Parts: sequence; C-alpha cells; structure tokens
Amino acid sequence: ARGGERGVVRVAVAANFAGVQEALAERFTRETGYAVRASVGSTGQLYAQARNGAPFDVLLAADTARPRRLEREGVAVPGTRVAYAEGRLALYAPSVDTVRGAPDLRARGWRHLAIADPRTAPYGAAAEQVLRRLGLGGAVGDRLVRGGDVGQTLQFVRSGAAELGFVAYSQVVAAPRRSYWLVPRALHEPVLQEAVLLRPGASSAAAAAYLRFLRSEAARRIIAAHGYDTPR
Amino acid sequence: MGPLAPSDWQAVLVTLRLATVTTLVLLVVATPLAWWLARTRSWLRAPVEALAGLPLVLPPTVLGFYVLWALGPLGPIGRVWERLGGDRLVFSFRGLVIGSVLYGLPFAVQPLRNAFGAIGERPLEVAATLRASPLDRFLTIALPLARPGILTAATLAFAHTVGEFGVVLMIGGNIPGRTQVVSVAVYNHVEALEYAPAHVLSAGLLAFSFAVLLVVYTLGRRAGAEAP
Amino acid sequence: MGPLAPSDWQAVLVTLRLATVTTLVLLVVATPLAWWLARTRSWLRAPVEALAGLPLVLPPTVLGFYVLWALGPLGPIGRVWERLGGDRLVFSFRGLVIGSVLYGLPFAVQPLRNAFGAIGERPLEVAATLRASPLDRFLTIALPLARPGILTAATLAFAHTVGEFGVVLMIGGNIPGRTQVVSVAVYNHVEALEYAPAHVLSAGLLAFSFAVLLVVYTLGRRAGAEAP
Amino acid sequence: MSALDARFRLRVGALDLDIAFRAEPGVTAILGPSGAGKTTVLRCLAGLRRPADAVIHLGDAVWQDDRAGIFVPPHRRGVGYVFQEADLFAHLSVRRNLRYALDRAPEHRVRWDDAVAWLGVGPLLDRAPGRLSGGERQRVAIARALLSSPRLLLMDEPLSALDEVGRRDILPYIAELPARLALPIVYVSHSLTEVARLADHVVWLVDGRIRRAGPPADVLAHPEFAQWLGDAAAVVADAVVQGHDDRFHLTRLDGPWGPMLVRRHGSSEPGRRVRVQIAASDVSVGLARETDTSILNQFAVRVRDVTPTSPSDVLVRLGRDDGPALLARITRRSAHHLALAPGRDVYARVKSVAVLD
Amino acid sequence: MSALDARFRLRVGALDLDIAFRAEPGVTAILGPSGAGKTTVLRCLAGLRRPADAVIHLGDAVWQDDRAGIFVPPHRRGVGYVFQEADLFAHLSVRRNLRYALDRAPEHRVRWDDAVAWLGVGPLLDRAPGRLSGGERQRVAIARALLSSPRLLLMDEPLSALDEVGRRDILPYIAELPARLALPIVYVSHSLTEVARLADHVVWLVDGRIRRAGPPADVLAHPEFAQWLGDAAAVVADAVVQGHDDRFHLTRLDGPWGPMLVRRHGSSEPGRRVRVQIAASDVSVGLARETDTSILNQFAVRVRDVTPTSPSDVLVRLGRDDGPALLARITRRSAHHLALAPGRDVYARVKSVAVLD
Ligand SMILES: Nc1ncnc2c1ncn2[C@@H]1O[C@H](COP(=O)(O)OP(=O)(O)OP(=O)(O)O)[C@@H](O)[C@H]1O
Ligand SMILES: Nc1ncnc2c1ncn2[C@@H]1O[C@H](COP(=O)(O)OP(=O)(O)OP(=O)(O)O)[C@@H](O)[C@H]1O
Ligand SMILES: [Mg+2]
Ligand SMILES: [Mg+2]
Repeated sequence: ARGGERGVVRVAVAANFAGVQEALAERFTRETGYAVRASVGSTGQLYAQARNGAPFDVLLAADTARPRRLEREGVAVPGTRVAYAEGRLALYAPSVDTVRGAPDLRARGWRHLAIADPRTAPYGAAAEQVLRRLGLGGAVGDRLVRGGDVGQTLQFVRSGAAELGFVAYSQVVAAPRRSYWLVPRALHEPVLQEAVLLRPGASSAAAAAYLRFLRSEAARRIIAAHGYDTPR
Repeated sequence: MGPLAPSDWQAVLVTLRLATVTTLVLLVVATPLAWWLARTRSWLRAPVEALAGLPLVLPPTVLGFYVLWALGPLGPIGRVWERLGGDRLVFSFRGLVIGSVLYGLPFAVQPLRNAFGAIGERPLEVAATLRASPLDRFLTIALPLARPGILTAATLAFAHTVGEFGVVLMIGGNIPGRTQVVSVAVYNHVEALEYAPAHVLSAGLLAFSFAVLLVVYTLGRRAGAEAP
Repeated sequence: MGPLAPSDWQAVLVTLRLATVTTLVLLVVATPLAWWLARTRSWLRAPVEALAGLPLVLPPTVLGFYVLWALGPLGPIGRVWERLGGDRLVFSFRGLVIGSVLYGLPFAVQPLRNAFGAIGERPLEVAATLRASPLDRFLTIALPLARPGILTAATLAFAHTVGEFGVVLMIGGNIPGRTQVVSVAVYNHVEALEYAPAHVLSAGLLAFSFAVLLVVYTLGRRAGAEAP
Repeated sequence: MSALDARFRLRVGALDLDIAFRAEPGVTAILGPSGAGKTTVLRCLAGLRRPADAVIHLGDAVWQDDRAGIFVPPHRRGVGYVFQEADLFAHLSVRRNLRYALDRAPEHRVRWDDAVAWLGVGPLLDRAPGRLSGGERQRVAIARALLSSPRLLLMDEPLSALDEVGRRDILPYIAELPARLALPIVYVSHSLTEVARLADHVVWLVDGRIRRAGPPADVLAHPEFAQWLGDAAAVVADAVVQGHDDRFHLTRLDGPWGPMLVRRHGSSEPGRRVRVQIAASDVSVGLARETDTSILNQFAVRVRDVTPTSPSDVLVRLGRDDGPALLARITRRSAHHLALAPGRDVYARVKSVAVLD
Repeated sequence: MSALDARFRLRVGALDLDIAFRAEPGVTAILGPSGAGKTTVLRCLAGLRRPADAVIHLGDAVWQDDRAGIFVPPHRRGVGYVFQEADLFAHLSVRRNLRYALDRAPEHRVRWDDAVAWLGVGPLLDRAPGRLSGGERQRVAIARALLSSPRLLLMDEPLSALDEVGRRDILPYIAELPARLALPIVYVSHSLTEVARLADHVVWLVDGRIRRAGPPADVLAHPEFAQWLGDAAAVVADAVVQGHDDRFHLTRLDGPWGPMLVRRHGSSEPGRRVRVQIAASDVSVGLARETDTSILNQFAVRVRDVTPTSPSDVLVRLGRDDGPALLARITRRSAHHLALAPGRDVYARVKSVAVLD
C-alpha cells in the first residue's frame, strides 16, 4: 500500500486544525470526488513520521518551521509550501465576567495562567511574546502552567484548574464574547500554518487538487469561519 | 450510533484486535523469557531482567519515536527488513503490534517470572521422576501452577494495550481503519473539544474493560484448595 | 552540562522525587488492598480487582483529563477539598502524586496480590499458633514471603512513573522545577526537533533506570533455598 | 494445672466428625486409621478450623462456646502445634524460627538452651530450613512449639521422621513435659510404643467418632482394639518399685499380677509408681512354673477369655477379673494343646517388660 | 532383572557423602540416623542431584559416569520416587495425579485397578490433594510412583504417615513388587520391622558413609548394629516350607536351627523358601525342652557368644558357627543364672516368628 489508493488524499493534520480539516474535506470531496483520509497528530510527531516513510500525501502543519525543514530534507516536494491559515491568539477566562486583556493579567485574583508549551506549540511561543511585550514576563512567570499543546491548554481552563489561558481563537469562537480577549496581532509574531506536499503524494493528482483547494475561496471561507485568518 | 462516528467504531475494532494480538504475542514471548529468568543461575539474569523493564522508563511517544526510527525505512531494522523483501513495518498493524509488545514486555515478564519462581523445584522434580521431559514439565506442571501469574500478565498487557496511545500513535500514524485505535480516537475527540463522543468512548472502554476483567477474575481464580 | 538546560536537570530531580514518592505511596496503598484481595472470599473480590485494573485502559491523557476535572476547583473532589481549606490539588506536586498513584495502581496491586496468594495458609497458621496476631503475621510472615511480588510492584511502579507523561502533563501543568518531569522534557525535545538533548536525556533515563533495576534485581532476589 | 474439655461437630468432605473428650494435664493420645480425623481434631482445638456446636475450654479459659458466641482466635489460645508436616518458616533461619516462638511467648517456661539441647538442634541453628533433612526439620518444629511456652501442646505425629534412636532420645523428654509444664498434650501417633509410653489417656478415633476412650490399660487391652492392632497389641499397667538388684542391674516391681524383675530403672525410690508395657506377643503360657529359663517373670494367672483373632491365632486375656488384664497372643494350636478356657489356671511367662517412665 | 550399581561422592552442607553399593533386584534398605544422608543418596540415584566422581548404572544402562561424561537426566531414568514428603501435584485431582504417571509410562506393568485397590485410594480419586489427610497423601504418592512402571523404585519412608494397620496392609504388597516387576527397590525407613520384612540387602549409613552393608541376617545380627538399635534388634533367616497343619492353620518350616511351626503362610508349596524374622526380645533361653507351654518353637542350639549391651542386659548369639545366628536379648542375671558361656548347649525358645514373605 505504499503508493496509496487512487483518488484518496492522505492528509496528515495538526491536532488544532483537525476540526476545520474535517469540514474542508467534506467540501473537497463534494467538489472533486476525491476522498480524504486524515491522520491527526502533533506537528512534531507528524514531522517525525513523514521523515520515516509515513504514507502521507499532504501535511497540514501548525507552524512553518517543520514544513520548511521537510522541504530542505527532501521529504517534501520543493515549492509546494503554502500558508493556509493564520492562527489568532485569545486570552480565555470563562470565570471572569469581562475579559479585557492586560488588566486581567495584572489583577491578583487568579492563580494559574495556562499557555501551550512555547517550545513545541506555536501558540505557546506567541503567548510568551504577548506576555513579554506587555511587560508581564516576570510577574506571571511562576504562575504559568503549560499544556502540551493548545488542546490541553484549553482543558486546563475549561476544567477551572487554571483561571486564564492563552488559547487559539479558533477554540473559543463559539464561547460567549465577553469571556475572552482576542489578542491584537501586534503583540505577537503571526502564527502561520503551512501545508506542504510530501513525497508519497508527489504524483497524486488528488493531493495536488487538495493543495489547490486549500487556497480556494470556498476553503478560505470555511477556515475563516473556524476562527482563523487566511493569509493571502 | 449516537455520538460516535464510523471511524470511532473502526477504531474500536482495531483496538480489540491489537490488544488481543499483543497479549497473545506477549505471552508467547514473555513466558520462555520469564521461565529462564526464574530458573537460571547465570550472571546474565539480573541484567536481562533489568533490560526487560526498560521499555517502561521512556515516555511512550519517545519510545515510539525511537522504534519508528529503528523500524522505519531509514532505521537499522527497517532497512534490513525491507531489503530482504519485507513489507514496510511502520504505519501498519504489524508495526503497532511490535511497538505494543515491546512496551508491554515488563508487564508480562515480571508477573510470569514471579509465578514461576513461586512454584519451587519440588513439583518439577516429581514430574521428572515420572518421566516428564523438560518441555512436558513446563507445559503440564509449571504453566498450570503459574496460572495466577499468567492471568495477571495477560490482564495487565491487555488493559495496557487498550489504553496505550503514545507508542501506537507514533508508529501507527493514526490511519483510520488501519492503525487508529480507540485511545487515539478519544484523545483526538478531547483535543477537538468533542466531549460527548470522548465521554461515550471512555465510558465504553471502561465498561467493556471492566466486564472483561470481571469475567477473567471471576473465572480465572478458582478458590485455592484448602490446607488439610 | 552539554546539551542539557538547567530546566532539564530540574526535571530530573522532580522525576526522581515523583517516582520515589509514588512508589512508596503505591506500596502503602496497594499492599492492604492486595492482601484483602488475596484472602477474601467476598463476592466483592472480583469486582474490586477488576476496578483496580481500570486506570490502565484509559489513555493517560484522557485519564489525566478526567482527573484534572475531578481534582480541579470545579470537580467533585477538588471542590470539597478546597472548601475544607485544602490547597489547590492540580498543578502541584501533590496532584502529580495522586495522578501517578491512580495510574500505577494496577501495576502494584496485581503482583502483590499474586505474591500473597502464593504464600498459602500454612505459614500463617503456624505463626498464629505461635501467638502472632494478624498484624504481626502480616508483617513478619506475609510481607517477607511476598518479597518477589513487592519487588515487582515497586519496580513496575517506579519505572512506569518515570516514563509516564500523559497524566503527569495534564495534572501537573509542566511547571519547571515543580511539576515538570523528565518524560515531558524528552517529549518536548522530540516535538521541538531538538534531537540531541532528547537523545541525551533518553540515554540518561535508560542508563539510570537500568542501573537501578540491576541493583534491585541483583540484591533483591537472593537465590531461593534449595530443596533438601 | 488445667484440663482441656472439648465437644464439637464438623463436616469436612465425606467425614462427619463428632467428638467429645477431656484431656487432663498429661498426655492424651489420639490413635486411629488414616483419614479418621485426627489432624482435623487438632486443628479444631488450635482454632484453625471452626467446628460447629462447639464447647472447648482449657481450665477456666473458654476457647469456643457457640451458645455464648465465643471464639478465641488461634493466636490468643497459646497452643503449641507441631504440624504433621514440619512447617518451618522458609524465610527464616532455624535460629530465627525458634526465636519467633520465644519472642512471642509471654513467659519462658522452656529455656532456649534446654530446648536446643534436648532436640539436638544446636548444629542446625544457622541453617536455612530448605537445607535440613526430614528428621532435622521435625526436631526444629518441636523445639519451636516448646519455646512458645504453650498452655496446650498439640503434636501430630511429631516423631514420624525420626529414626528409632532419635525417637528413643526424645520420647522421655516429651514424657516429662506435662509434669514440668503442667499442661495437657494431645498427641497423635501411629506408633503404639509411643502411645503406650506416653499416654495417660487414649482416644481411639475411627471415622470421625470416638470408638473407645479411657486409660491406656483399658483401651489397649480391649479385644476389639487389640484385634485392630494385630501383632502390635500390648497392655500397660502400673507397678510399684520394691527395690533394686545392683549386681545384675535389675529392679524389683510389684505389679498387678505379682512381683516382677525388670531392667534397672534409674534410681527410683522404693514405693514409686512406674508404668510397664507388655506386648501380647511377648507373653507365652505354660501349665507349670519353669526354672531353668532365661525368662525372669512368670505369673500365676487365670484365663479370663480366649478370643480368636485369626485362623491361626487367639488372644488370651489373663488376670483377675477385677484387675488389669494381661494379653497373650498365642497360636490356636497351643491354646488347644494346653486346653485353655476361661477359669483355667496357668503361668504367664513374660519375655520382656518395658518400663515406660 | 538388572541390578543397580552406584558409587559417588558429594558434599552437601556439612555432610560429606561417600557411597558405593550394589542393589540387586529386590529390596535394599537404607537405615541410619536422621541427617545421615539417606534422602541425599536417593536424590543422587534419581538424578535430581549430580554427585561427583560418580558411576551409577542400572544393569546395562549407564546413568552417570563422570569419566565418560555421561549423565542421564531424571526423566530418562525411569525411577519411581516416593518422596519423604508426599508431593502431589496441587493443581491436579488424585485421579489426574495418578494418570500423570500412567500416561507417561512406556509400558503398564502395574495395572490402574490394582494400584488403586492395593493402596485403597479408590474413594479419594476425585479429591484435590489439599483435601487429603497425611496418610492418604502418602498412599496416593506410592500409587503414583508404581503407575509409572519404574525400572528402579526409590522410597523415602513411604509408610511413615500410615497407621500400623495401613502399614500392615501395604507392606506385603511392596514386598511382592521386586519379584513381580523384576526391579530393585531402594527403601529408606526408620522402622526395623519394615526393613526386616522387606530387605534383601541392608545398608547402614552413618554420617554419609556406609558403616555396614550386607544381607539383613548379617547386618542386623551384628552386635554393633544391634547395640545401636537397642530393643529393636532382630535376626532374619531363610527357611523351607515342609507342609501345613490345616487344623490349627499352621505351617511347618525347616529352618537353620531346626524345624519350626509358624502361622500358616499362604498356601506355599512344600519346598518353597521363605524368610523369617525373629526379634532378639522374643527369644528366651532354657536349659531343658519344655512341654506344657504355649511356645511352639524350641531349638537345641549352642551358645556362640554373650555380649553385654547394657548394665542389665546381654545379647546372646546362638547357633552353629557356620550357620545364621539367632539373637536372644536376656538379662545379665539370667545369663548368670543359666551359666551361659560360649559352647554351652541350651534351648532357645522363640515366642514368635514372623514370616516375611
Ligand atoms: N479440606 C478438606 N476438605 C475435604 N476433606 C478433607 C479436608 N481435609 C481433610 N479432609 C478429609 O477428612 C478426613 C480426615 O482428615 P484428617 O487429616 O483429619 O485425617 P487424619 O486422621 O489426620 O489422617 P492421617 O493419619 O492420614 O493424617 C480425611 O478423609 C480427609 O480426606
Ligand atoms: N540443600 C542442602 N544444603 C545443605 N545441607 C543439606 C542440604 N540438604 C540436606 N542437607 C544436610 O545434609 C545432611 C543429609 O541430609 P538428608 O536429607 O540426606 O538426611 P536423611 O538421612 O534423609 O535424614 P532424615 O532421616 O532426617 O530425613 C543433613 O545434615 C542435612 O542437614
Ligand atoms: Mg493427619
Ligand atoms: Mg530424609
């Protein structure tokens, strides 16, 4: 099964984007007739798997570093990288009436601020930048708890274990507006997510179609509806 | 089927198959090893025993990472294997089994080894004088007398394989219908904030496993014979 | 110190502390439970035994998810605990211990239960006729005779706690110096493609654990007395 | 000095145990075929099994009384139990096995050095139990039971793994115990010599019921019992020391059938009571007193009855109707030849008399 | 019909075993004090322990020969081993314990029904070993060893947990085995009756060395051995059946000391050889033949020697110098009274003669 079945795109997708990718796949299949089979994982894991011969045609990473690296290492097809989404950071605090951002972070009424691990999760790195730019790096340092990824970070907050958390805006789009603060872009580097065509999908028409589809208007609308910005 | 998607059901099937196969393979692999450990006087005993415990100390994803590399087309085992004409080991059910067996080894070896140790020499000596060959003694005396240990090894291995997902996720690649197991599916649901199916799957896992364990522990442990 | 950051070293210390405390707590908790399981004739035996095996069947992160909720300030246990004036349970070392103990329970209970079962009634009866009270018998006869099981329980619990990271990450919040453990550190290195420190930490974990296990298995299992 | 009183019932497997007996300080021997329930009786007395409808007490201490809802667990009874299979603690050396008992004894009525010396376990003290021979294990188990200073001693074939000589060395010591420690011993044995030697009271157990119980003289001489025993039949009786013959190292006794000469028995004072055992196979019968014979003891006795015990043998009970009987196992041919019948006066010639204490 | 030849050395703990003996088809009894190494010898013969410098063969089959580098493992030796502690397989019922042996036997020289009946284990077949009494376990273990149709039978105090009656029932059966199955039995026992009854050859083991070995008549009558044994001393001798006395159910034998009358022994043909055992304590000495006595057997014999064995006793060896000896344990006083000295002609009166096969 090394070549994969004809007419199926094998997509490796970062966990935070798994939900959106499902909606995308449905639309894609409707439009093209190609089926999509998704493998969800963390970007680091998907990277390691891709390097070790995983049967993935397309990688939807949560960052730009690893697609670039795959390209450099010859695992991805050069020139196929595309930024398909830009994540927005949100400060989420379901237990606070109205979240205004920096003032809430300076307030004393909370014990734990959850962020994703800056070293492995782009949203974590972004959150760290926000704290630094707000001049809070030292003040909150010992009250930070780190989730392995944004998914866990959200769970820290949802369970009440942490009062505040920097999560992906895409995770809180459905939450009451006042319980989160959409962090201004200026406070952190953009969280760009790139997709890339991997070697096993190099000659797959379906895979090429899927990468094209990601940039299509229909796809952008779906992505935007899930709380991502869509880079040009 | 309620909140569960078809892929969830596929994952259930893959999980059951994986746990069953892994448990059987583990028993087959661990039993002779444990037997040797329980009886040898070689200086190799302690090192080998310690070695068999090592898979536990690496975080599963990390262990998975190394196994993925070793079994993958670039790794020492995978390369040789594929050069010999073997199908790719990773991202297949076979790969999952290899990873799960490796990770489950300590759970199987230790209880078996203790059970064999607890038998003592005497029943085996008696059997030897009744013309039972070493293999015969092993099969007809040692194995039945080691039943509690076998039971424990099997239940720990089974339960652990059901719940494990780090190694499996890494080696299997989480491919629906092939290598996606329930544990990963639950994990994905939780990550995707789909709490309803996560709860249903978790509850199902717990209920099913409880039922299995209950049957095993009820039937498997006949009350021991009373002392006269 | 080569490729390792100071936070890695802190994580090593936290891990050792966690594994040690967890192992001790587990032995204390599991021993009476295993003793009861090995000796009771109550119908409750099989259900309780099955229950003690359940923590294994949930993926660690998922178990961690539920435990986080239960121990958190909104969960049933956390709420009561904090209302009674207790400090927050999650994101603390104490929370880690609770989670690790829960997850490690099956590894401790099963070997102990088998070891107690293998002793048989007779030595305890003899001790009773020598005026040893039930507690005395347990301490002076049952525990020493169950040594192989205690050893296995302890090594499995220790090794598993060293390697576990799902539950720990979820409940601990990965706070450097407080709840960040090596397994999470290794995992992070691998995720972050920092392979060099990942390899160093993994190798260190393996070497250290091998040394611990080797000592335990060499000293812990004196050759059994020969049959006369 | 407290006696054991026990009455209980218990079903184990196919066996229906129904027991009532009293064991005075001294040795109560339980005899009976394999599977009769002897071990089970000991287990009930130790509290290791809980019989039904039971009343068991040792002196004033009530150990079990099901009417009153009393059941004292084994570790509060203070019984010393020598199990049928010597069960030493495998994880403790011989010394620590013994210390285990000593450390938990509320008083030390048996001294360490004495127990070690009497049972000859000194050279074994640092051995692991797995490295002992069968007889060595049994001796250690006996020493351990003694060192717990029990109030009741239960012994289940304690000497079965010992050789004749080892047995001969240990028996007198066990025989002394009841007097020394003022405790009852319940002693299960298959060896009639042991029983005759030790027992103050004999319980003959068959199929879970007491077939016959009483002083050894009565139970052992009972034809039914003697018949069961066959060649091993013997009687015991009490005799009084008259004096000693120092030249030939003999002791003169006054027994129920007349004076007798036995191997010198220690330096017992005249007037002391001793017990003698005479095996039925050691007694022959003649019509006249004979002089030029190596047989020292000839009693003028009257035949009480003659019971055929096999096609070739009869068992002749001799003695006065109101005294203890003497048993002679002789051939039917001899009985015919001598015209033995109840009332006939004969001489019983006793080849050997064993003095038991 | 193959004999066992064994020669080996072994150090176990403090014991230094150094053994060489030959066991012809028939019963070789090993006697000796506790800890002498008896069990260890059996374990070496079975191959469960590997002694040094060993040469062990059974007939043509070499089991161990360290010069030639041969060591046959236990399961290829075909030994039936009744262990000192009856070790039944705890996970198998009695029936399946027995079948375990039967299923692995290359031939069935002992039939299932026979073994079950002889050892009376029929009612126990469906029991778990944990629910048997001590004696029951021992009988099952014997049956199991027999059902494996061994070429050599090793029995380590196989009857120690049995009562006198059970023993009496099983002994004759064991006595028949060597002839029936043409195999040697090596039999460890503390009971002289068992040994005298069964043994064709006696090995007296002390501290790991053979102190004395030979036909029972020689070993048992040896003063050193008799002295060790004390009261239990006895001799054995062969006799030839002359005929039967049907009226009194007796058998006439021609023995080394003259004709004798014994309890009817089966229906043995005149001319058949049988073995008789006479305990030293059953023999008295007189100067004249006596008539009106229940004693059937009186032999005119000559005193060979008189050995003091205790301050009160002597052991008198009687008989011709070239024939087997008869032992009489009598008091020193009687010896003096009858002026017993080598060469004196006396009558040996034998109270009871046990015919052993
Ligand atoms: N746990 C048990 N379950 C069922 N039957 C049992 C159990 N223990 C003993 N028995 C049976 O009860 C009877 C009495 O056993 P017990 O051990 O008291 O006999 P015993 O008189 O000591 O015999 P022995 O002299 O052979 O030791 C035997 O028939 C035995 O098979
Ligand atoms: N494994 C062992 N290690 C050390 N010494 C041992 C071992 N087994 C037996 N012995 C010692 O060797 C000697 C002989 O033991 P063995 O069991 O052969 O004696 P035995 O003649 O059978 O005695 P018994 O009549 O008491 O059963 C004993 O002193 C015993 O303590
Ligand atoms: Mg018994
Ligand atoms: Mg022995």
